[in-house]
Amino acid sequence: MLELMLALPFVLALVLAILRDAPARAVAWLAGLAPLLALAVLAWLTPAVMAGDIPRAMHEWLPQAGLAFSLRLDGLGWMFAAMVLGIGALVVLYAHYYLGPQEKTRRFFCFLLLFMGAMLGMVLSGNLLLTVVFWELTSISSFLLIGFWFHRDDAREGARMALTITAAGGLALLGGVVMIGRVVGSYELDAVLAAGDAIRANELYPWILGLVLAGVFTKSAQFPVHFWLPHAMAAPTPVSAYLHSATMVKAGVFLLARLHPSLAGTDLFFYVVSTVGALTLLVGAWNAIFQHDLKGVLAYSTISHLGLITLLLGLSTPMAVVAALFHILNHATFKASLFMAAGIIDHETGTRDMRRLGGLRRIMPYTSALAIIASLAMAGIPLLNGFLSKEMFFAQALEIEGHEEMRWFITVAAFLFATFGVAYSLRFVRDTFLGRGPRAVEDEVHEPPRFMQVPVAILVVTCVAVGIAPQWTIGPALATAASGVLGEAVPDYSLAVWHGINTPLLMSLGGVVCGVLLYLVLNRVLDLHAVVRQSQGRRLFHLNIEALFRLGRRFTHTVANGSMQRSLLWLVLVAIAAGAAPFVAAWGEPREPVAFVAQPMVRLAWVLWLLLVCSALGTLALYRHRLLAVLVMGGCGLAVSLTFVALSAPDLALTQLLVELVTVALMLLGLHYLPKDSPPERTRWRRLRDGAVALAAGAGAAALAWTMMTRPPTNAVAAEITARSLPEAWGSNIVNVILVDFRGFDTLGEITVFGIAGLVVHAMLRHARMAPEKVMPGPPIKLPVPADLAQMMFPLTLVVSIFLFLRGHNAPGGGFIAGLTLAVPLLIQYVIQGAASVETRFGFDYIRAIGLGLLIALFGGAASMLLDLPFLSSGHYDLELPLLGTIPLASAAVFDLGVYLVVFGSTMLILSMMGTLKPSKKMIAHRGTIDPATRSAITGEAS
Amino acid sequence: MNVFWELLLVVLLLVGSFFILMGGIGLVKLSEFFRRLHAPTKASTLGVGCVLVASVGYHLFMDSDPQPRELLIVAFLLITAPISAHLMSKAALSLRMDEWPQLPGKSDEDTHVPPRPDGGDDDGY
Amino acid sequence: MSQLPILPILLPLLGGALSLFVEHRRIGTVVQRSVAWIFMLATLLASVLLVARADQGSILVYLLGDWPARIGIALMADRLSALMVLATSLLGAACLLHACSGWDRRAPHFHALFQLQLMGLNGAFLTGDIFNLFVFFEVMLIASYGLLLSGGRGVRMSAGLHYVAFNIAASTLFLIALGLVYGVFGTLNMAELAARVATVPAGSLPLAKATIGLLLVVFCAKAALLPLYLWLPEAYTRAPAAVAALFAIMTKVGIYAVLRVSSLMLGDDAGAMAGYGWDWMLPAAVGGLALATLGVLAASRLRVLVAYVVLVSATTLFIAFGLRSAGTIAAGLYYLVHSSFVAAALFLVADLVRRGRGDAGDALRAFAPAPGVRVVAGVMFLIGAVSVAGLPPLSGFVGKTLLLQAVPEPDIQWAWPAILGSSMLVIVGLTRAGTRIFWKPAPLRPSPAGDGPRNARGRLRLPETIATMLLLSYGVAMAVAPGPVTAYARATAEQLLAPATYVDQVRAALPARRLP
Amino acid sequence: MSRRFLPSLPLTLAIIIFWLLLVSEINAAQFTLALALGLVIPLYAARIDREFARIGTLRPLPKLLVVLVWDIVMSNIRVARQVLGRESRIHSGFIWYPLEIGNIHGITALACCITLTPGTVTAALSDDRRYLLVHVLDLADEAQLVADIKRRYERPLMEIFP
Amino acid sequence: MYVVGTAMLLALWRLLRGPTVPDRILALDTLNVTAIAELMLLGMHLKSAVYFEAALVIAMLGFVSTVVLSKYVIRRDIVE
Amino acid sequence: MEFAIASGIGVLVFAGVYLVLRARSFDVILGLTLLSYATNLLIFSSGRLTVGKPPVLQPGMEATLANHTDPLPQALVLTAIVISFAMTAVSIVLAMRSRADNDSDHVDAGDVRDEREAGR
Ligand code: NA
Ligand code: NA
Repeated sequence: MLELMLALPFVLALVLAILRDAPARAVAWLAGLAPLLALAVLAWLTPAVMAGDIPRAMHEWLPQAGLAFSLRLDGLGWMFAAMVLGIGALVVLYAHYYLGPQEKTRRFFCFLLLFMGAMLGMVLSGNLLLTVVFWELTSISSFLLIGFWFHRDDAREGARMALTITAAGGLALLGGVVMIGRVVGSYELDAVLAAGDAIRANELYPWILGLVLAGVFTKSAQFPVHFWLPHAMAAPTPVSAYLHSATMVKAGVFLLARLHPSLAGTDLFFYVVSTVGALTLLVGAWNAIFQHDLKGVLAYSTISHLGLITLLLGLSTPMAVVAALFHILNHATFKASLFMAAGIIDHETGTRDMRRLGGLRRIMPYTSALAIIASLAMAGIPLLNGFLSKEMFFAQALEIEGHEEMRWFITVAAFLFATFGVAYSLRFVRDTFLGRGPRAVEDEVHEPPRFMQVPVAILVVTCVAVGIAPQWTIGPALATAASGVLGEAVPDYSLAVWHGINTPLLMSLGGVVCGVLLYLVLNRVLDLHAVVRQSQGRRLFHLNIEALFRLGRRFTHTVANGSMQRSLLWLVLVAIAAGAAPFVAAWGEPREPVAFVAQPMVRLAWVLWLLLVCSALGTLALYRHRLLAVLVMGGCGLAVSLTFVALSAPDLALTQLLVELVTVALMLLGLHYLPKDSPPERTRWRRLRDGAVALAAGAGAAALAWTMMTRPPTNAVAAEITARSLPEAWGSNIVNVILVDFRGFDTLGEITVFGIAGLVVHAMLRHARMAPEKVMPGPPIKLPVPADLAQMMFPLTLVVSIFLFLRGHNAPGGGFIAGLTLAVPLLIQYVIQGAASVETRFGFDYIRAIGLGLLIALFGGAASMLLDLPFLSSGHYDLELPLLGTIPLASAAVFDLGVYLVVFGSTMLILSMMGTLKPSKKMIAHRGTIDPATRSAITGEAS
Repeated sequence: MNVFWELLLVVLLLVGSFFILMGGIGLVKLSEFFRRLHAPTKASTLGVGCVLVASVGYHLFMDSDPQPRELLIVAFLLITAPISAHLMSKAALSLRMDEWPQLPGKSDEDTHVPPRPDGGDDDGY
Repeated sequence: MSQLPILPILLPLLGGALSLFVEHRRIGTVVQRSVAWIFMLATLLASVLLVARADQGSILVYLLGDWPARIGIALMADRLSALMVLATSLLGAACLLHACSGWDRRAPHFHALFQLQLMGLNGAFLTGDIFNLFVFFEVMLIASYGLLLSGGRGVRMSAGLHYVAFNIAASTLFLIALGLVYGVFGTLNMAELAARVATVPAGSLPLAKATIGLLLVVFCAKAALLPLYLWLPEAYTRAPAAVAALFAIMTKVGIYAVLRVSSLMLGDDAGAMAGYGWDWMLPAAVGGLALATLGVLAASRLRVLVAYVVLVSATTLFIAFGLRSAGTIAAGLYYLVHSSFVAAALFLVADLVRRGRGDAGDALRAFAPAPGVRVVAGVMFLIGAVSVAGLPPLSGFVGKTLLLQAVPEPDIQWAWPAILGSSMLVIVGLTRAGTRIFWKPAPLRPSPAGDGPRNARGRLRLPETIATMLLLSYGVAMAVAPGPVTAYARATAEQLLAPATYVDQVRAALPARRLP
Repeated sequence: MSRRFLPSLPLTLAIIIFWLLLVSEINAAQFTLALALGLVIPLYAARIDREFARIGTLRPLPKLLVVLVWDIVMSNIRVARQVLGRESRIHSGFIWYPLEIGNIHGITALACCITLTPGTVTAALSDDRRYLLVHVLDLADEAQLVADIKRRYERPLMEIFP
Repeated sequence: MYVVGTAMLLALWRLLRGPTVPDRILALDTLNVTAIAELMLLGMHLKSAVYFEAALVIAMLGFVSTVVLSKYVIRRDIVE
Repeated sequence: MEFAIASGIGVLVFAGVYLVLRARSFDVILGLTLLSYATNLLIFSSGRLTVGKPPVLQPGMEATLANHTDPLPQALVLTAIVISFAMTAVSIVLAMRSRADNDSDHVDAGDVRDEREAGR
C-alpha cells in the first residue's frame, strides 16, 4: 500500500509528461488525482497508524550500501503525508485557475507531482539513505518549480540559489547520514532511532550533528542561510504556497523531528539548535516588517516560524516537541492560505507590491476576509490556530531548566517574535486590504473564479476550527504524530483554548499590544514604505558565487591555458622527479658494490659515439634552420643504426636505417608547407630554463641507463626464447621469430598502428587546402638521367625486397624491413619522376593494401584457432615438391606477409598523400615565390 | 697460394682504405663544393669497391660465408653514386654558388658555368 | 581452448579491416554501417560473455601463440578486464549510433578508425603483458588521433597537435620505462613482474622504484592526473561529439593501468615496493580534483565543462583507488563505469545544444537552443547533470555514497571534504550552465552580427537522441538495479587485492600443445 | 606477344642472376623461384619504365668495362695526388659536353661513366638532351677531354644503345 | 678499420661545418658510403655474414636521403 | 662501452627535451625524433651490450645466450621504432595542417586564434 501511495504522484507525473496534447482541464484532473488517490490510501491506513501500528514496506535496492527501498508510516510520517497530500490537492486545484491558458500547465503539474512524490517519499522513507535520496529530489524538483518562469532573470537566479544552498545541505546531510550508518551499522530508521545512545556517545557525534544540522538548516532556511527563501518567491504562487509554506521548508524540521530521538538530548544539540532557531525567528520576523512584496512578507514570516519550530525542537522537552509538531501543522494551514491569497491578489491586480495596493477589502471582500483571518492566525490571535501553538511555545520558553541564560534569551525572543509577528501581520492586512484603493494597477479588479478561492477557504476554515476546538479537530492527529517522535514518552498535554490567565497568555497579550504599537511607531517614524532593505545574504551569496567563478576562471586560465609547451614541460619535470626521487631518497644509504665488467670500448666505437653525440648536438645547434637540422639528424640516425649493427642487432639496424630514410623524406615533404626556420626565442630566461630542464632530463636518462646496464642481467626469458626458437618456431633469426611468433601479437598491434597512421594521414590530407610556404618559380624539373637509373634499380630492389621478406625468418629481414625496402625505391620514383607520372603508371590502392594486409595477418594468426589452438600459434609444414625439393612453409610467413603489405601500403599512402597535395592558387599568391637569387647557400633558404 | 691470396686481400684492403681516407681528406680539405664533390663520390666508390672485393675474397677463404653476394653491393653503389652526384650538383647549381662571394680559395673558373656552345638557353640545369 | 578473451580484440580488427574495403563511395553507407554494426554487436556479445565467464571467479588466461606466458604474450581476462571491455563496448555502441546520424560520412575512414579504436581499448584492457599494453595504448591513441582529426579543420588541428605531441612524449616515456622494466626485472609479463618486484635486491631498489615510478607517471599522464591534465580539456572539447564521448573511456585506460600495475606490483605482497607511489598520487589527486572542479566553474562552453567533469571523475577515481581498500576500489569501479557513460552522454548533449543554437555554439552565454532541441536536450542534460553531480537518485549518487561509506576512518577528514566539496561546486557549475543554456530566452531580435538563432539547425536526428538516451539509460539502469554492478565491483576489488591468485593463474596456465 | 609477356629480356636475366647471387645457393627450387621472379617482376616494372632499353649489340661492352675500370683506377690515383697536393695547382671548371648519342639510356650510361671516373662529374643534362654539363676537377685541356670521352665511352655506348 | 673510421670523422666534420647545404648533403652521402665499407670490415673482423643485409640496404637505398635532400634544395617540393 | 651508450642516451635526451620544449611544431617533432633514438638505445641496452653475437642462429653454434645476444629487447625496439615512425608521420602531417589552418606553426596557435576571435 505504501508503495502504491508513493508511486501515485510519480506515475501520474510520467503520464503527464507523456501526454502531449491533453486539454488543461484533463491535465489538472490527472494532477489532482495523485493526491486524492494517495489521500484515500492514507485514509485507509489511518486507523492502523492511529492504533500505534507502523505499516511498512521493504524492497532491496543496494544492500551493499545499506540502501534499501524501505517505507514506514509512523505517526510523524502520517502527519506529514497528510499535510503533503492534503495541501497538495488544494494547490493543484488552485494552480489550475492560477496558471493562464498560455502557460505550460502540463509541465508545471508534472514538476509539481514530481515534487509531491519526492516529499512523500521523504516522509515515508524508513531508510536514512533513502531519505537523502528523496531529500535531494525535493531540491531538484523545487529547483525546476522555482525556475518555472525561466525567462525571468529573478526566477533563474532564485532557482539556482535555492538549489545551490539546499543541495549543499543535502551533501552535508549525506555525509552525516553515512556517518550515522558507520556508527549504527545500518541505515534503517528503526535501528537508527533505537541507537540514539550509541550515536550520542560516539566520538563522531559532533560531526554527525553538524552535518545533519547543516542539511536541516539549509532546507528550512535557518539563519544565516535563510536568504534563499525570499528569492525563491520568484516561483509561481502555487509553488510558494506548497513548497515554501507547507512542505519543502518543512522537510528540514521534519528531519530534525525524525532524528530527534537519535540526536537530541545533549547540550550541544540544545544550544546549537535552539540558538539558531531563536536567531532565525528574530531575523525573519524583523525583516518581514520591512518587506513591500506580499510574498516577501510571507517568506520572511515563514523563516521566522521555521525558526520557531526549530527552536522548539531544540528545546527537546517532550512538550516542546509536541508544540513544534502542532506549529508545523498550524503554520502550514495559515501560511498556505496566505500565499494563495497573495497569489489571487497578484493574479487580479497584477502586482504584489504593498505600496501600490490597498483597499482591496472593498473590491474583493471575500478573499480579503479569508486573508485577514489567516493573517490573524499568523499573528497568533486567540481563537485561531496560531495562537495555540504560540502559547505552548511561550510556556516551553518559560520552563527551560538548567540553562538560565537560555531561558532568558529565549523568553525574550519569544516575546519579540510575538511582537514582530503582530506588527508584520498588521502591516500586511492594513496595506493590502484597508486604506485607500490600489494605485497604478490595471482596472477591473474583481474576485477571482470561485474555485480559486475554495482552497483558501478550506484552509482558513481549518485554522478557525483548530483554533476554536483544537482537541476535537487536531487532537488525534497531533497525538499520533507526537507518538511517532516521542514514542512512549508523549507527555500529557491539553489542547484547550483556555488555560486560565497565566504568564503565556499575558505574554501573548503583551505581544499583541506591543506589536500594534511597534507597527504604528515604525509607520510614523520611519515611513515603512520608504525603507528599502537589501538582502545582505543574497549580496553575500552573489559575491561569493561570483568570486568562486572568478577564482575558477583565473586559476584555470593561469594553470590550464591549453598551452602545449606547458603540458610538455610538466611531463618532463614530473618524469625527472619520478626518476630521481628514489635515488635521492636512498642517497645516504650504503650501497653494495656491484660486480660489473664493462664491455671494452674499442676506438672505433668512439668514432660512432662522436658521430652520435656530435650530430645530436649539431641538430640542437642548428634547429632553427630546419633543413640543416634534418640533414644533421640524418647523421644521428645513421649513428644509431651503426650502433645497432656494432652491438649485434642487424635487424634493428636495417629497420632504423629504412625508417630514417622515410622520416627524412617525410620531414622534407612537411617542411615544404612549414616556415623555413624557427623565429628566435623570446627570452633568454626561457632558453636557460629549458636548457636546465633538458640537462637534468639528459643526465637523469644517462644515469638510469648506466645504473641499469651495470646491474647483472636477468635474462632467463631470453635464454628460453633463444633455445626454443629453432626447434619450436622453426626460425633462426630469433628477432624475427619473436616478432612473428613469440610476440607476434605485438606485431599485430604495431602494424595496426602503422596502418592507422596511413589512414590518419590520408584522412587529414584528402580534402586539405594547403599552400606551400614558398614556391620555386618555373615548371617542375626533369631529371632524365637519375630517372633512368632509378628505373633500372626498381626491379632489382623489388627482388631484394622479396629476398629480405622470404629470408627474414632465418636471417635479418622480415616483413617490415621488406615492406620498407619496397616502399623506399618507389618513393625515389615519386621524387625523381614526379607523383603524377608514377601514379598514372603504377595505380595502386594503398588503402585496400592496408586492409588486405591486416586481413592476411589476421587470418594467418587465426588459422590456428580452427584447430582449437590460440591465436598466432604457428604451424610448420614441409612441402615436398617433386622437382624442387623441400620447401619449408611456416604459418608465421602468412602473418609476415600481412605485415609486409600493411607496411608497404601505409608508407606509400603517407608519402603519396603528402607528395600529391594540390595547393590552391589563391594561397600560393598569398605566400609568394622564391627569388633564386636571394637564396643562401648556407641554409638553402631564401634570405 | 694462400699467402698470395692473403697478400692480395691485404693489398686490396689497404688500397680501399687508402682511397676512402682520400675521400674523407678531400672532403675536408678542398675549398669549394664542386671540388669536394669529386673526392668522396669516386674515391669512396673505388675504395669501397676494393674493400668489398676483399670481403668477398675473405669470406671465400675464411669459409664463413663463401658467397659473392657483396658484389651486389658494388652493383648498387655503381648505380646510385651517379644519381647522388648528379642531384647534388644540381642542388649546388640551383643555389648559384658562383654568386656567393665568401668561399675561400674560390676562383672564377671553378664555379663559372660557361654559356652553351650553341648559345642555347638552359635555365633548368 | 576457449577463444573468448581474444574475440574483443580480433573482432574489431576484422571489422576495421573490412571497413576499409567497403568504404568506397559507390558501396554506400548502408553497407558500411552494416559492417560496423555487425562487428560492434559481435564485440558487445563477446564482452558480455566475457563478463559472464570472468564473474565465475577464475581468471581466464589466453596464451597467444601457445607459448607459456613468461616468454610469449598472455591475455588475462579477470573481472576488471572484462568489466572494462564491457563498458567500452556499451559505450562504443552508443557512440557508433550517434556517429551514424551523419558524422560517419563526413569523416574519412571513420568506421575503420572507430573499430580499431575499440580494438586498442579492448587490447589494453585484456593484455597481461606490459609491452603489449604499450602497443595497444598506441593503437588506441593513433586511432583516437584519427577520430579526432578526421574531417576536422581549424582550431581542432592545433588542439590535435597538442594532444598528439603530448601523447607521443608520454609514449616515449613509457618506452623508457619499459626498457628499464626489462633491464631491471628481465620480464614483461605483468604477473611475472609482480613476482619479481617482490624479490628485487636491495641494491636495485632505487632503480626498480624509478622504473615503476616512471610507469606510473605515464599512466597518470594518460589518466590526466595533476599536473599532467593540461592536455585534456582542449582535446576533448575539440573532438567531434561521438568521438569525445568515446574518449570518456580513454582517461579510464590510464586509470585502469594505474590500478592494474599498483595492485599487482605495489600490493601488500610487494615487499619493499609495497604502496610505492601512492604517497604522491593521493595529494595529486586531491589537487587535481580541486583544479578540475575550478575548471568546471570556469568553463565558458558546455564542452569544456564536460571535459572538466571527466577530469573530476578521473581524479575522484584516483582518490578511490588510492585509498586501497576493497570498499573504495569497488566504489571506484562502479563510479568509473558510471562516469564514463554519463560524461559521454553529456558530450552528446553538448553537441545537440551546439547544433541547436547555431552560431552561438555551446558557449555558456546567450540563450536557449531552438525549441525543438531545447526540451529533449534539456531533459537529457538534467538527467546527465544529476548523475554526474552525484545527486540522487541516479548512478552518481550511488557511486558517491559507496565511496563515502568505504573511505577508511583516518582518511575521512580529507577525503570527505574533497569529494563532497567538489560535488557541491560541480552542482554550482552545472546549475549555472543549465540555467544559462536551457533557460535563457533568445533575444527577440537577432543582432546583425549573426549570433542569433537564425543559423540554428534545430532539428533532432533520431540516432543522436537515441544514442544519448542509451548512454543515460545505462546510468539509470546502474542506479535502478545497482546490485549486480556493485556486487561485481566488490568481487573485482577483492580479486585485485589478492594478486597472488593472478600470478598463480598465469603460471599455471599451460600451453595446449607445447611443453610448458 | 613477347613484348607483352617478356618486356625486357635483359631485365629478366638480371633479375635471375641477382636472385641467385642473393640467395647464394643454386638448386632447382631457387632457380624456379628466380625464373618466376624474372618473369613476373618485369611485368610490374614495365609500368614504371618509360622507355625500355633496346640493346643494339653487346659486343663493345667488355672492352668498355675494362676501359672504365682502368680509367677509374688511374684517375683515382690522379685525384688522390691532387687531393694531397697543393690545391692552388688545381684548375677546375665546367664544360658543356656536346652529345651525339640520343638514346636516353645511352646518355645515362655515359653520364655514369663520366661521374664514376674520378676527376669528372656530370652536373646536368640540358633540357634538349644535347649537352651534358660536366665539372672537371683539373681542367687542363677542354677539347682533349671531350675527345677522350667521345672516343672511350660515347662511341661504344652508341653501339650498345642505338 | 681505423682508417675508415677516420674518414667517417672527416665526413662528420664536414657535416657539422658545412658551410653550404650541398656540402652537408655530400658529407651525409659520404658517411653512408664509408659506413658500408666499415660494415664489411666489421664483417671480416668478426667473421660474420650478418652485416651483409645492412650494407646492402645502405648501398641500395642510402642515396635516398641524398636525393630527397637535393631535390628539396632544388625545388623545395620534393615530389612534384 | 656502457658509458658511451649511457652518455649517448643522455645527450640525445638533452637535445630532444630541449627541442620538445620549443614553441614551433617542427622543432617539437625534431625533438621527439631525437628522443625516440634515445628510447630505442635505452630499450636496446636493457638486454646489455654484446659485440658480434647477433641473435641469428647458425648451424653448429649452440642456441644459448653465450653465443647470442639477448634478442628480446631487439624485437621490442623494432616495434618501438615502427610505432614512433607512425607517430612521427602523423605529427608531421598534423603540423602541416595546423600551420595551414591556423596560419601559424606555433604549437599553441589555436589559442592565439581563439583569443583573437574573442577579442573581436
Ligand atoms: Na614485436
Ligand atoms: Na616489426
